[in-house]
Amino acid sequence: MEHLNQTLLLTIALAPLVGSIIAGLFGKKVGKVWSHRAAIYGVGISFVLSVWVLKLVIGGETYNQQVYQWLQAGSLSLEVGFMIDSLTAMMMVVVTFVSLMVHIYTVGYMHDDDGYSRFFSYISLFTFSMLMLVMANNFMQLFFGWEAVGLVSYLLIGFWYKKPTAIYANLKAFLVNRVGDFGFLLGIAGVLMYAGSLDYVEVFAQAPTIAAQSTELFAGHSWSVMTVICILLFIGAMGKSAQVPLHVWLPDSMEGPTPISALIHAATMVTAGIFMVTRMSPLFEFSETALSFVLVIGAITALFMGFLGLIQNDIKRVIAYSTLSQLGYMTVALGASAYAAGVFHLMTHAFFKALLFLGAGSVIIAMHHEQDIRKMGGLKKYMPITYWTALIGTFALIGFPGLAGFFSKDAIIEAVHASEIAGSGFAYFAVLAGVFITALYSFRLFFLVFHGKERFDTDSDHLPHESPAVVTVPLILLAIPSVVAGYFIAPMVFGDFFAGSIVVHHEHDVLAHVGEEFHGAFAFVLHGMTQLPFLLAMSGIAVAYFLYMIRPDIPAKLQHWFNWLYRVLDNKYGFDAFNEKVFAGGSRMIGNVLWKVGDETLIDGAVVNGTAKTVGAVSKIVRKIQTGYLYTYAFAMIIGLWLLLTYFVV
Amino acid sequence: MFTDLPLLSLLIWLPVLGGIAVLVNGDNNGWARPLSLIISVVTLLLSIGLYIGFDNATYQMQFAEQAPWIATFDINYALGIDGFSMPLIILTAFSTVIVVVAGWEVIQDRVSQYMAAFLIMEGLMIAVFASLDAILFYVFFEAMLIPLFLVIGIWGGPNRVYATIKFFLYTLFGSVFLLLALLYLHHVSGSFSILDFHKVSLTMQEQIYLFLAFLIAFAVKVPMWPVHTWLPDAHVEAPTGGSVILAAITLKIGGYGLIRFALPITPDASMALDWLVIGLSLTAIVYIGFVALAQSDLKKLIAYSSIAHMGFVTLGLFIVFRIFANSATGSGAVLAIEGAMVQIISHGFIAAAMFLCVGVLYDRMHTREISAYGGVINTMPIFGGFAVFFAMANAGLPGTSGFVGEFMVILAAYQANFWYAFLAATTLILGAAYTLWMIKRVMFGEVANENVANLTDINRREFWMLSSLAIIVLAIGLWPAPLTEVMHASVEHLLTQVSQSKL
Amino acid sequence: MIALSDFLILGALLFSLSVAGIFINRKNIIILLMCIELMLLAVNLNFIAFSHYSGDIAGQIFVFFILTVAAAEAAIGLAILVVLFRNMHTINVADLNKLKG
Amino acid sequence: MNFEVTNMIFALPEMFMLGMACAILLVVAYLGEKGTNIVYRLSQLTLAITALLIYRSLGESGITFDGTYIKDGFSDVLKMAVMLINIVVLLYSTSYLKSRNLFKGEYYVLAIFSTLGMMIMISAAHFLTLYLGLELMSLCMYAMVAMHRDSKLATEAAMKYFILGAIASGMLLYGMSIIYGATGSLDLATIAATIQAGGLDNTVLSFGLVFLVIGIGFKLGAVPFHMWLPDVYHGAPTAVTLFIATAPKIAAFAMAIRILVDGLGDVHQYWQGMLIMLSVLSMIIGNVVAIAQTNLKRMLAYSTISHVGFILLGVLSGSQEGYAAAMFYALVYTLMSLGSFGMIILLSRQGFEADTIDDYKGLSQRNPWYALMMLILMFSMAGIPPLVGFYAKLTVIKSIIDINLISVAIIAVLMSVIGAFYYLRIIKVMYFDKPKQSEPLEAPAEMRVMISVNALSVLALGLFPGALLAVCASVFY
Repeated sequence: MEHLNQTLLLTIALAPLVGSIIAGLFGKKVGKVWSHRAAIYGVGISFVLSVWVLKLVIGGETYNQQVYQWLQAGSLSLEVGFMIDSLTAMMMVVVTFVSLMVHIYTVGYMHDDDGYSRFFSYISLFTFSMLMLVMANNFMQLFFGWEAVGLVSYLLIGFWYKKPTAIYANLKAFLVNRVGDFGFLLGIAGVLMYAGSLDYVEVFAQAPTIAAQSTELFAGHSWSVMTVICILLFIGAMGKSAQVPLHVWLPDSMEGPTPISALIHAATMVTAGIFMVTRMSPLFEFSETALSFVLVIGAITALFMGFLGLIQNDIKRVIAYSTLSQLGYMTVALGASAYAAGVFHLMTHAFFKALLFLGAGSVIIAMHHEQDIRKMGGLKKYMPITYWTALIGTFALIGFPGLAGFFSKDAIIEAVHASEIAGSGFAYFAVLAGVFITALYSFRLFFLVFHGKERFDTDSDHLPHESPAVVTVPLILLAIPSVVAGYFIAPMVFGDFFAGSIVVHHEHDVLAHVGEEFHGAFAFVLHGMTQLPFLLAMSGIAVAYFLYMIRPDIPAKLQHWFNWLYRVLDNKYGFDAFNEKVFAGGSRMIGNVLWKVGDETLIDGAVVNGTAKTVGAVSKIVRKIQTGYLYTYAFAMIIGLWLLLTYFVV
Repeated sequence: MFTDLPLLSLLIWLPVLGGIAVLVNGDNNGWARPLSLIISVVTLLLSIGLYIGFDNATYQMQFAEQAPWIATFDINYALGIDGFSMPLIILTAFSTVIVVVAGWEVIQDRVSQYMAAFLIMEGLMIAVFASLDAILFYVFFEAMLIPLFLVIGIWGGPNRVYATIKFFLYTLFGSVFLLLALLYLHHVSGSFSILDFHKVSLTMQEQIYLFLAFLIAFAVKVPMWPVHTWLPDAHVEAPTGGSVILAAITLKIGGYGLIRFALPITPDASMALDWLVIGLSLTAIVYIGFVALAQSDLKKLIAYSSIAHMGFVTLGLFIVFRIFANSATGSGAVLAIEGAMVQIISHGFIAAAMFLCVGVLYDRMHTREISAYGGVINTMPIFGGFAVFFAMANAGLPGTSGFVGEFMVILAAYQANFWYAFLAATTLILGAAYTLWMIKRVMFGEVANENVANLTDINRREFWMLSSLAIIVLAIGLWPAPLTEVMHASVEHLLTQVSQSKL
Repeated sequence: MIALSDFLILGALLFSLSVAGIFINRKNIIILLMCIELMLLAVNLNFIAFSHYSGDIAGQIFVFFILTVAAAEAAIGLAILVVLFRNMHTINVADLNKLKG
Repeated sequence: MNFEVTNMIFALPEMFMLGMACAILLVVAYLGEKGTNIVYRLSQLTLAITALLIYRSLGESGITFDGTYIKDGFSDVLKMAVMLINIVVLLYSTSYLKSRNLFKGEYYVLAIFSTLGMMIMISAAHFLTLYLGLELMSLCMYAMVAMHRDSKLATEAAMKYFILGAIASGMLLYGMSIIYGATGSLDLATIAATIQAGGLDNTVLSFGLVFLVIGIGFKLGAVPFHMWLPDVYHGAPTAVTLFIATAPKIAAFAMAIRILVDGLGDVHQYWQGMLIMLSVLSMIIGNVVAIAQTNLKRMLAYSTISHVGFILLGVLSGSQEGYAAAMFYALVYTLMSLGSFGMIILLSRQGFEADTIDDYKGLSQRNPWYALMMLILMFSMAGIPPLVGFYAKLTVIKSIIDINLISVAIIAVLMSVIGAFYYLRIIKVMYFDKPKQSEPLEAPAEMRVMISVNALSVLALGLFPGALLAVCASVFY
């Protein structure tokens, strides 16, 4: 019998919304405690139900129905509806789980913030939006959730609206995302034009016919429609999932409170792009051009954002850049048609990256909101739980065999290795190098924070101490999947778990190719031990240990020797400066010119007031004819007489 | 039940006579405000009657009334509404209530005249939307200018004289061409009924001239680039209520006019010259978007954003021809027209809300300079919430009505031409940029100065005013279907009209 | 035998003479009044000539009326002139320029 | 020749008025200054009774006095209008005259005689009657302008008016003589018949026509025969300006119709061109120059010129509908200018003419009601609906669009936009500026009431123009 039904799904989606409304609109009345209870219960409910949904889906059930018709225009019907399949279910569980953890964690992290209930309202709202996004069964609703999570991210980055940096960052984040949405919306428009519908199923059904057509955006250059659409859609993904060059907003987004860095800017929202592309695999599969585009963009992000992680000193920014680079990995996977691997990495990453961020948050609490890792060190003995969980997270991140990250990342690397589409060579190099870099900056961070001697005043009466249970429990709960999640690789990547939702054409099916050597998780681990990535990761750790534990003086020297390189990295390749100057400054300049010259000088000055002035002047002149002298008047009459006689006497 | 009493006449004359009553009653006793409120609310309730009694199935004019008015030229007092005019009438009635409430405490000088002006204006505007006789339409179309002229001129800002005269002559200049066009149409059709105009067949040359006349008349009202420059001045000088009506209704009459006259009467010319309108609309969206970015005056900024948003209306109306050319299925065209209509309605609410927000600030600080503000949300959290919400709506965020129209038009525009959609979609970036940058500078940050520090949050009146708008904006955003359903039949009819040549 | 045209030409001449006189003369208002009389005479001449040659008496009757009216007109004109002189102590046309523009 | 009493009845109103005029003259002669009130009442009575007589005889029509005199619907309506307007004119002017010790019997005598002249013009079916009526009207008006003996401006205005007027009537006569020569008749009906019969020398006809058009143009005040108008309006005492600016326009319009339509209707194609020139020039010059004016009376003078341009539009269309439109316009125009000049009188007082635009600053604060009345009048003059001025413009423009003179129509509407500017300026000073003085209005009650009635009728006619339009239409078709 059918267990998946509308009520169930609506409950999942709306429970957080209810919590959000209670906490947000009535936060003052119900008070702090009830605000966070409302929010947590809301998310809790949807987590539990999501797990059940996942179970049902594994049991083979799927669901795809409309909730209500949003709009109808002619034959076109835009609806709000849910589509539940393995991909959705997986995302739902990840989202609600991480979100729940973050909710609980927040109780501790934000407990003495004025905006306590507001914060809960926001994150619950976010959960709702994210669920709407992943559960959508059509592009319209997808875009809905897409923008909604953007909104919440905007609100949360600017949560401390007094901080100039924060409100700068949230504006930046929103605008950069809007650039992505710009492409995304055009992509959707394209889909509608060529598929005549926005419903996933109908659109995917028409994919072959769409792929058959071609269009001329520029006269004379005929492009495959599918390529255009997919690239446009992917631009949207670039915005949300912070791919170069639209990545600039993510590091700044760290201005927001740490819990949301964990939830939104690491675990869930930023992966929306990955999810979307995976969801669109039936379309992307038809366009190799688009795929290589994805692949290359992902590779660039994976490698170059990693570099930036090396020189950051803000604990959160380091993790932020690692997030960027990891997102790059996922994107690479998508480009290589290894969607399953990408999504798998998405899931594992969600766990360990949330874990790392929350750990970082725990550290930040302990350091009294000091975020500079140069002022930390030796925290191991002060906060053991945080230490161990962080260690797990870090190992997972660098892909230490046996931990979640290893499986997912290794699958990706193998897949890229196997891929043959344009750019896969570069991508392979990028992801390999990325492994080393990741290990290096991760352990640099780890050592600087937890090991070595304390670089803060130890004789002050309030030494750092372990965080309360509300903080540490989520850490532990997140640590568990960071370890075990990887063992789902068998069904999720090489199995047919995603068979219903991901389409891979045979000629790109790299995972199948990789899967041939896959003989169970343990074999995979052992095999991994002997592989290049493992060695790279280890050497990364070693280098980090050498540089930051044994010879802490060398990094300074290096920085001195490679000053130019350091500056390039420190300026983040100059993206920010460029955007600030060219786009922000440029458009303001254009605006001023159009306004002052176009509107005020030309249209108003010359035409509008010009006409008025002219008429006035003419009038001043013409009235002179009325000289006041009788003979002029008489003369005027004579002129009139003469005119009439000459013109009209036939 | 509603069809048997002359609802439209009631909607027109109740506010007008009520306004006169308020005027006569004067300021001495305290009745001016409550009386006006009662009248406007009753009118609103009556207008709801239109929605209830409205038959979605037909494009025919409903609630029709007909009475001879000027027998000599057989000009009739002919009223009737279809899917296009009905929502606009309700919008008008609603906005007037808001305006009355908005002026409650703010207006202290010549209250009765102020309220009367708006009530009379309400009647006239409803009449514009309800008229089915060309001359009747024109009479109300013009008469509307008088109260608006006075409102801006009397209760306006320092530079109001320039603004009012500019506004009046600008619009008059536009509308005289409309008059010529109408008279010419009578010359060829022998009737002043707009519906007969729809039927009369015209040569291409005639159509071109008529179309241009219509375009001048309504482009000024919309306003389209480059005849938009009266709007920022008018808005900046107008009192809050004036801005609200100006943005919420007056501009809409331009779009409505194009729907009612230009498209059905001169379809071939519209098709031949659609490039012109599309070009101007896209210019409005992009050019004005940039201009708005450069504004330092709150009202000017919102005024410019209004122009940009109205660009979507004209764009949506005139891309239908290209869509027909590209795809056989008309659903794109329907999307375009209905998108334009939704944009008209939604902008009515959002722009009104934005101007009310500015009004709220202006009443407290008496400046519209963005630089004079900063960190307002610290002292006015509730207001800040509303402001951010409406800003998001203005930036076209899904879930708000601002999204729906733009979304539909952009989707449709792609079917006309990729680059139309491309340029139109820039509003996602530009719109967000100028709106949110403004919000950032005004709302967020540390408290800028002691004036801001002394701000008091909105009172109950303002709260209900804004929240009612917020609810509507949200409702339309989450479920626009009820709004679009009423226009399906009319849109289909319009599309059949524009798709068959009159040559 | 004098042709009708001769009279007409004479009338036209007189008429143009008077017109010329009106706007060439910049001195004395009296002259203006005389010019007007002259103009009326030209008209009368026309009427008489026409009525004579068409054998229709009405024209000549009209002339009587014109003469009487002319007299009344002259009377009013002179009266105004007197008032004018009383106010301005001049009857110079060039001085009548307070009202202009 | 047979001379029946019956058809003298047609001229009963005129005869009654003539008798009363003589009676009033005697009263003035015997009672002098102290009899002025009686004179005033008598003149009002005369006008009223005449109006009544006209009303009684409505519908009857015929020709009398050997075809020199016609009574038809056209004449009845216009005469009726003249009577009513002049009743109001006398009412307005009295308060003005009283406050400036110009309150003398002469004014009323002249007014009545002038009115008689107008009636004769309106009913003229013959060049002779037309000429006599014209002169009777004009001579009285010359005298009225000069009535304020001590005012330099007034006398200057009178002199200019007289000289130019004389020239104009001279030209008119010259034209009549030519037409007489061409058609061999002075009787309009006969002239029409002869022309219809054809075989006439068009050159001669059009030559004469030119002079007639000049005569008409002068009386109406069409460019370039308008020069007298601003100076006279400006110089004359406001009471007299009021008189000159209203009823005589109706008479002049009647003259135009009588000559051009009744007499020379068949050579319509000749005079149409001339009128187009006159009307376009009038609309342009009138509206443009009015903008630069600071004196309200002068500004209204120029606005009159522009309105004349519009009236001519109706006439030149050469269609029944056009004539009706022109007639409607003429009536509406007189109503509006009646109100406007009345307003000037209302606001003026001893030693304060209230004739510069600045005098209206902040009127809405000083006296909201009269500001509103002025607003109605100004918007109506500007042709903004729902005021009657709009329908006047609407109908004339419609009539020329129906004869496909689109270009002229475009000029007309553009000019009306320019025109709107200076009317708006009045409203602007009344409503948006701060008041300069705060003296209370010192006009008598009946005056205040009448002004309100006057302005409100402009509004009422705007809301329901049907009846008046129907009347105008009925006299032509």
